[in-house]
Amino acid sequence: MKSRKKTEIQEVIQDNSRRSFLKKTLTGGAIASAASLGLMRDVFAKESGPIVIGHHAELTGGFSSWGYWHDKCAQAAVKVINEGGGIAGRKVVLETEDTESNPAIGARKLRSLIQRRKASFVVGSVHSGIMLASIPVATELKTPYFSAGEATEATGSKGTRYSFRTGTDTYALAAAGAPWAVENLGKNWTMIFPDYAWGHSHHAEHKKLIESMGGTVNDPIAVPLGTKDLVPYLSKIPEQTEVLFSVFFGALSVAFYSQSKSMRLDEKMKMYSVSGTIEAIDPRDIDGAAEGVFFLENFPRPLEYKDDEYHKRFIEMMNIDSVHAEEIGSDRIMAKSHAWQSYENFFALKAAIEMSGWQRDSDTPGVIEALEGLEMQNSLAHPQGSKLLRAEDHSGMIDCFISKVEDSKFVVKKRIPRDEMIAKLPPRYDFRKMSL
Amino acid sequence: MSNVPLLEVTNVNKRFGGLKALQDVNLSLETGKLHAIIGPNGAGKTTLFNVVTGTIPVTSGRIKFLGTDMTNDKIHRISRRGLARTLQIKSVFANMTVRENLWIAAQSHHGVFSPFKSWKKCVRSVEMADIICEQIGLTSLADQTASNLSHGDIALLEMGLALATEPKLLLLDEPICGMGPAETEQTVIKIQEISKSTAIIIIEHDIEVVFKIADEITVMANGTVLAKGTPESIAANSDVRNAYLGDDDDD
Amino acid sequence: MRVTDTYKFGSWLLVLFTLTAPWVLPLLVDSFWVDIYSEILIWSLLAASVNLLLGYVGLLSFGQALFFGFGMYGVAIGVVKFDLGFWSAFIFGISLATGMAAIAGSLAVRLTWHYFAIITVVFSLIFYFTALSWKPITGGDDGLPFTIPPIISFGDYKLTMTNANFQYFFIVTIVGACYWLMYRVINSPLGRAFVTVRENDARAALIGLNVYLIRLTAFIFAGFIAGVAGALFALFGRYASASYMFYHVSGEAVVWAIIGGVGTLFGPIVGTGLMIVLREELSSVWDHYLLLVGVAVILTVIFAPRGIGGAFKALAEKIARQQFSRKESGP
Amino acid sequence: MTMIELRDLNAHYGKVHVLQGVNLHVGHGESVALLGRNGVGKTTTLKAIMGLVRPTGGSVFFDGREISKLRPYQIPRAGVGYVPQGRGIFPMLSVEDNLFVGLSKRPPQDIIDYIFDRFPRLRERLKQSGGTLSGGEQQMLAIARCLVMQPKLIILDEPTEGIMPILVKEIRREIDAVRKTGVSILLVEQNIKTALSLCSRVYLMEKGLIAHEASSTDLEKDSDTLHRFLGVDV
Amino acid sequence: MDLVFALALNGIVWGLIIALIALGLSIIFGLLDIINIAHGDFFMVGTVLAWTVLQTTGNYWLAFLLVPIIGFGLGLLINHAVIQPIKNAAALSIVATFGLSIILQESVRATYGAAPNRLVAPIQETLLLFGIQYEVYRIFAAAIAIFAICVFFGFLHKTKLGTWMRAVRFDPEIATAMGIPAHRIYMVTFGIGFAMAALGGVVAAPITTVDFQGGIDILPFCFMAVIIGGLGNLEGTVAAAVLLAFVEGIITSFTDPTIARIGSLIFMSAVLIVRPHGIFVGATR
Repeated sequence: MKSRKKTEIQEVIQDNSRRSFLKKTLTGGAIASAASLGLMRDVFAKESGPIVIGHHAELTGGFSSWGYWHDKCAQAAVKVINEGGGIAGRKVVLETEDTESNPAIGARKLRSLIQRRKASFVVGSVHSGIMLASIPVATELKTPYFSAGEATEATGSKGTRYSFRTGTDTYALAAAGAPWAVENLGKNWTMIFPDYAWGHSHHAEHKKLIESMGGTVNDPIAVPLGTKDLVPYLSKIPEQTEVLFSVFFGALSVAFYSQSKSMRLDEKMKMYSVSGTIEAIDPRDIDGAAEGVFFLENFPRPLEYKDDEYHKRFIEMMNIDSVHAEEIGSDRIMAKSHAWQSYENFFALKAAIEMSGWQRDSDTPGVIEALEGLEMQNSLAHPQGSKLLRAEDHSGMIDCFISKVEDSKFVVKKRIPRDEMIAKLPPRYDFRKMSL
Repeated sequence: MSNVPLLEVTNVNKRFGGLKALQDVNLSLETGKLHAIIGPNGAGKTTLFNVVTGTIPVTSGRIKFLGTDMTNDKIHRISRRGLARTLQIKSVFANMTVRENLWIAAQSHHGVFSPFKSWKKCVRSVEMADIICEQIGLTSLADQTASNLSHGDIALLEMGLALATEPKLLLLDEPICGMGPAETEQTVIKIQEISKSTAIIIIEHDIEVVFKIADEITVMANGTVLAKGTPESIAANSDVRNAYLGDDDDD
Repeated sequence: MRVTDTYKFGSWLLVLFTLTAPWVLPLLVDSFWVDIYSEILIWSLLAASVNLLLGYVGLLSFGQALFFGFGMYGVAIGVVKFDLGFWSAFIFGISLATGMAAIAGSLAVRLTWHYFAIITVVFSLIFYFTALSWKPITGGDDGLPFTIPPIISFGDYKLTMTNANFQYFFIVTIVGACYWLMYRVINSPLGRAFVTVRENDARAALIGLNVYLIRLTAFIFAGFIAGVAGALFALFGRYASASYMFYHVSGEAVVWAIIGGVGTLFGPIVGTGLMIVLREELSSVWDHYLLLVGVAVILTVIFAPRGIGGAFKALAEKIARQQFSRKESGP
Repeated sequence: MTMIELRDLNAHYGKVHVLQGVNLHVGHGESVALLGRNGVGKTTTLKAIMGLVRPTGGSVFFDGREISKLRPYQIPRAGVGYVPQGRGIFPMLSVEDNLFVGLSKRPPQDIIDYIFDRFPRLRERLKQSGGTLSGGEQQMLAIARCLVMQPKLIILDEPTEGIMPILVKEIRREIDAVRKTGVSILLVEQNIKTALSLCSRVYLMEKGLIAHEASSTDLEKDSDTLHRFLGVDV
Repeated sequence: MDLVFALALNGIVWGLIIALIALGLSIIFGLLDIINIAHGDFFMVGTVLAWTVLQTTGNYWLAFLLVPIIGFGLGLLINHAVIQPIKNAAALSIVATFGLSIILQESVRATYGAAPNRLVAPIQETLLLFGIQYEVYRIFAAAIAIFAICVFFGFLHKTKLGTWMRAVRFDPEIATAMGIPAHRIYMVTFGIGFAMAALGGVVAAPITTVDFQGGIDILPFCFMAVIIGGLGNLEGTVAAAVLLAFVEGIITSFTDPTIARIGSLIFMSAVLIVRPHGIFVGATR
C-alpha cells in the first residue's frame, strides 16, 4: 500500500515537471492557450509584484486565544521584513484566513488562501487537526506549508515534502522532557489528554520513551473535546500514579488544573505537562491551580532565562511584560512557546526565497530545497534562538526548557540544548526521497 | 356469490380506555342494497366505519368483507380490496388540483412505484379521473386547486376520491352534512345513481333523506345495534323513536 | 411570459451559467469562485434531500447530515483503509449512505411531526458521537484526510480531480444527474404519491396508498441524494470529518431549503447559493455575519414560509392568472 | 334593549365562508335556541361570539357594547358565560380549580353557597380531578363554572349531547333554573324537545345564515319547517 | 466500587441541573407546541450572564437572583419577536428556533468574546466522598436545582397563574373562553422556560465552562430527558433527567463516557419508536 502511494506521488510529480518544462519552452504558446486574460494577469503579477504569503490562523473558535498571538507575530514579521526592503527586493503582502479552529473549515480556508488570495507560501495553523487536514491540500496545490501544531504526524507519517515545522513536535518534546521527568519526578505515569491527534500523539511518543527507561505507563485517559465536567475522568486516575502528565488547552486546561487541585490530586502526585497546557493562561488568574506544576517549554516566559538583545526586542514588538508575558494594556498572556513560529517562519521563507532566486510559483521547488537543512542563527529574525530545519524530516531542532511554576512565575529548572536534541532524536523519515 | 354477505361484522367490540364505543356489534349486509346507519351522536356509527376501514383496530370480534377476513388489516390493504369511504370532516388533498386528486385515487390501486414514468402517461388513471370528474359534476373545476373549492364541491370531490378507487362497497359518512337544500337534492340523486352499480352504506342524520333512499336501515345507540330492517319497520319501532328521536315523554 | 416559459428560461440560464462557469467566473470575480460554485452545487444536493422530505412528503428531517456524513466517510474510509479506487470509493460512500437511510428510515418514518424531526436528530447524533470516538476508523476529531485516487488511468496517463476544470465538470455531471433523477421521480406516479401523503396521510391510506412504504422510499431516496452530496464533498475537500455529521449541518441544510423554497425543484440551489455567497462575501467584511443569517431565517419563516422559490412561483402564477383573466375578459 | 345582538356576522375557515352574515339577538332574560343540521355553522356562531373565531365581518354587541372588538379573554369577563360543546372540563385540574378557573380571586361566599346548593355533588368531589367525573357531572361542573362568574348571558353548546337520558332531565332542569334567575340564554341543541321546552324563541340556521325565526310554540306546530331545516319529525 | 458511587453521585448532581433546564424545554413544548432548538443557548446565556454579574459586582450569589430575572425578560422579548409570529406554523418552529440559536450564539460571541472562561466556584471547600475529594459547591448546586424545581411545581399547582398555565396547556381555546388571557400565559411560560434554563446556567457555570458554544452539548441531553420522560410530561422530564445522568454516571465508571452517551441516545430512539409518549406515561395526564 505504502509503495503504491509513493509511486503515485512520483507520477503526479513527473506529470508536473513535464508541464513546467512545457511552460518554460513554449511560454508564449502556453499562455495563449490558457485563453484567459485573468490567468495571464496573475502570471505577470507574480513575477514582479509583491510576494503573497498566507497565514492560516485560529482567529476564532477554541484556539482563538492562541490565534491572536500568531496573528500578531505574523504582522510583526511582515512589518519587519518590509521595513528592511522586503524579500529579494519585493514587498511582502500578508493574507490571513481564519480557520475558526475547525479542521473542516481550515482545509477550505487553505484553498482560499492559495487559490483566491494567491498565496505562494503559507505559514500555518497551530491546531493539529487543521494542520493534518491541510497538508494534503497544500501538497496538492504545491505550496510550502509551515505548521505549528505539535502532532508528530505532520513531520512523520502524514508529512510531505511541502510541509515544514520549525517548532517542536510531540516526538521532540518527549525526547526533551521525558528523561529528566522520569529521573526527577517519578516512574509511574498516568496520562490524561483530549481525544484528538495532539493528545494521542503525545501519549504515544511519551509511552515509548518512558517504558524504554524502565518506567510504567498506566492506561491513558482520553477526554472527549466537548467535555464540560472533568470529575468522571479525574476520579479514574489510579492511586499509584507518581507523575500525572496532562495535555490540554484553553478552558479545558483551566478546568483540569482547578479541578485536580480541588480534588487534591497535586498532593498525591507530581504534575507534569507541556507548554500547550498553560499557553495564553496566567497562573495568577487561576488561584494557584498551576502552582508547582512542571512544564516543558519552547521559549521561557520571563526574559531572564534567555536574556539577550533579540529576545528583548521581540518582547517590545509584542508589547508584553518581561516576566508574565502579559500584553500591556490588556490581560492577554502571550502564547509564547508556539506563536514565535508565526514570526520566525517568515524569516525562514525570506532566507530560502532569496537563496533560491525564486521568481514565480514554478520556482517553488528551489525554495523547498533551500529550506531543507536551513540553519538559522539567534538574531532579530530568530529571537527564540539558533535552530536547524532538518533536511530529512523538515522538523526544527531547537532549545527546550523545563520550568516550574513557583509563586505564579515560571522558573526554568533545566535547559535542553538543541545539540542534545539532535543527538537524541534521529530522523525517522526522509521526505527528500519524494521528488518535487 | 349471492349467498356470501358483502360485509359481515361479528361480535365487534371497541373500547377507548373505559369507554365502550362499540359493544358486541353484529351486522350482516347483503350486496346490491343501499344501507343506512342512523342513530344519535355518540352512538358509534363513525367508530364502526373506522374499524371496518382499518383506521382503528378492533378490541375484539371479526370483520369479513366478501367472505374474506380483514379484521385489523392495514388501511391501504382494505382499500385495495374494494372498500372505500368518505370522512365526516371532509378531507381532500388541498394543494392538488381536482384532477390530480382523482388521478392519484385511481392510480393508487394500480401501483405508484414507478419512479421514472411521467404520471401524465398513466393513461388509465388519467381517463378514470376524467370520468369521475364528469360523474360528480366537477369537470369545469378540474384544474382548480382543491383548496379553492366551495364546501359543497369539496364534499363532492370527497365522494369522487372514493369512487375513483372503483370500490365494491362505498361507505359514506354524512355526505350531505352542511349542504343547502338544492345541493342536498343533487347529491342525493347522485348517491342513488351510484347505488345502482355499487353497494353503499351511508351514515346520515337527515332522517328524511335516509327514509327516502335506503333499502335497509340499521339503528345504532350507545355502541350497540338497536334495530335493523326496512324503512317501514324502523319507522314503526318504538324503541327507535325513544332512543333517537328524543325522550318523548319527559316533563 | 407564461409561468412555464419563465421556468424554462430560468432553467436554461442556470444550465448555461453552470456549463461556462469555469471561464465566466474568473473573468467576473476570480477563479476561486469556481470552487465556491462547485461547493454550492454539492451542498444544494443536501438541501435538496431536505426538500424531498419536507417539500414533497411533508417530513421535516433534522438529520440529513447523517447520510451526508456516511457518504463522506464511505469515500474517505474506502480510500484510506480499503485502498479503493476513485469509482469504487465513490460508489461505496453512496451505498453506505443509502443503506443507512434504509435502516434509519424503516424506524424513523413510523413517526411523523415533531417526533420524526427529533428521531432524525437523535440518529445523526448517535453516529456523530460514534464517529468521534471510533478513532482508528474515522480519525475522531481530526477527521480523515486522504489523497485523491485518479479517476481514470491508462498506464502513465492519469486523470485526477487535481485538475481544476475536470473536478468542476465531474461535480456538475454528478449533481446534474441527481437533479435529473429528482425531476423524473417528482413527476412520476411515485412523486404524486409523495405529495398526496404530504397533503393528507390519513386520506392517502384510505384511497389505498401504502403510506409507510411511500415515506420510506422518499426517505431512502433523500438519503441517497444526501449521500451523493457527502461523497462528492469528500472528494472535493479530500477530507472527511465527524463535524459534518453534527445536527448544525442538518439545520443549515434545512435553512437553505426553506429560504430557497421547499416543494420546488430548484429552490434548494437558490437557497444554498444565496446563503453560501452571503457567507463568502460577508464573513470577510463582518465577523458576525451569522447574526444576519439567523435574522434571515426567522424572517423567512415568519413572512415567507414558502421561501424565495415559493414566492417566485406564487408571483409568476399570479401574473399568469391576471393575464389569463384579462384575456378571458377581452373582446 | 337587547342582551346580545349579532349584526351581519361573517367568518371564514381558510377560504371556506362559514358564516355568511348572521343576524340574531337575545333579549334581557330571554332564552333563545339556535337550531340547524350538523355543519351549518351553529358552533362557529357561538365561537365567533366568544372571539375564538375571528369574525371577518360584522359585529357583536353585548349589553350595548361592541364585544367583537375585545380580546377573546375579555369577553367572558364582560359577562358572557360559555359552556362549550363536549363540556370543556380540564381533566387534570381538581373540581375546585375547574370551578374557579376563570376568576382571579375566589368569588363572594354567597355565590359559592348558591352554587353548592344547586350542585351538591360538586361540593362532595371538590378535591377530585375533573377527569374522574361522569359526563353528567362534568356538564354540571361546566354550568357551575359559568355561573360563578355571574354572567348576564349564558351560551350553551349542545349541553345534553352524549349524556345519559336520566341526567339529561336533570341538566334540563338546571338550565331552566338558571333561566328563571333572569340570566339570558343562547342555546344550541340537537335535541329539539329540549330546545323547544327551554326556549321561547328559535332561530333556524342553514349554510351559514339564519334562515328562519319563530316562537317555540309556533314552531312546534310547524312540522313543515322543522322538516325542511332539521329533517326531523316530531 | 467507590468510583461507581462517586460517579453515580456526580451523575445525580448533573441530572438535577439538567432536569431544571429540561423542565424549561418541556413547559415550552407542552404549552406552545414548539421544539426549542435554542434552549441550550438559553442555558449558555445564563452562564454568560452569571459570569458578567461576577465580573461587574464581584458577587456570585447575586447572579442566582439577577440572572433568572434577566432571563425571564429575555424570554418575554423573544416570545414577542419570534415565537408569537410563528405560532400558527408550529412545523417551522424548529427552523425558527434554529435561527434564534444562531443569533444568540453570535450575539454572545460578538459581545462576550469567543474565548471560553472558567468561573471559580463561590464555595471552595471539598468533602472526602467515596474516595475522592468532592466539591461542596456541587452538592450546593444540586440543592439549588431541587429547590428551584420544587418552587416551580409549587407555583404550577398552588397558584392561580400555575392553574391557568395547566388549563391553557390542556385547551387554549376553552381556557380563553373562561376568561384566561392565553396569550399572556404563553408569554409568561416562555419567560419562565428561559429563566429556568438561565438559572441552570448560573448553577452550572462554576462546574463547567462559560463559552458561546456551551449550549450545544447540553441540548441533546435536555431533549433526551424530555423525550424519555414523555413530551410535555413535566414530572417525567425531571425523573428522566436524574435517572439518565445517574445511569450514565455509573456506566462512565467502567467505560468510555462517549459510549454511555451513545447508549442513552439509542435508548432514547427506542423510547421514541416504541413509546412515543415517554416511559412514565400515565403518571400525569
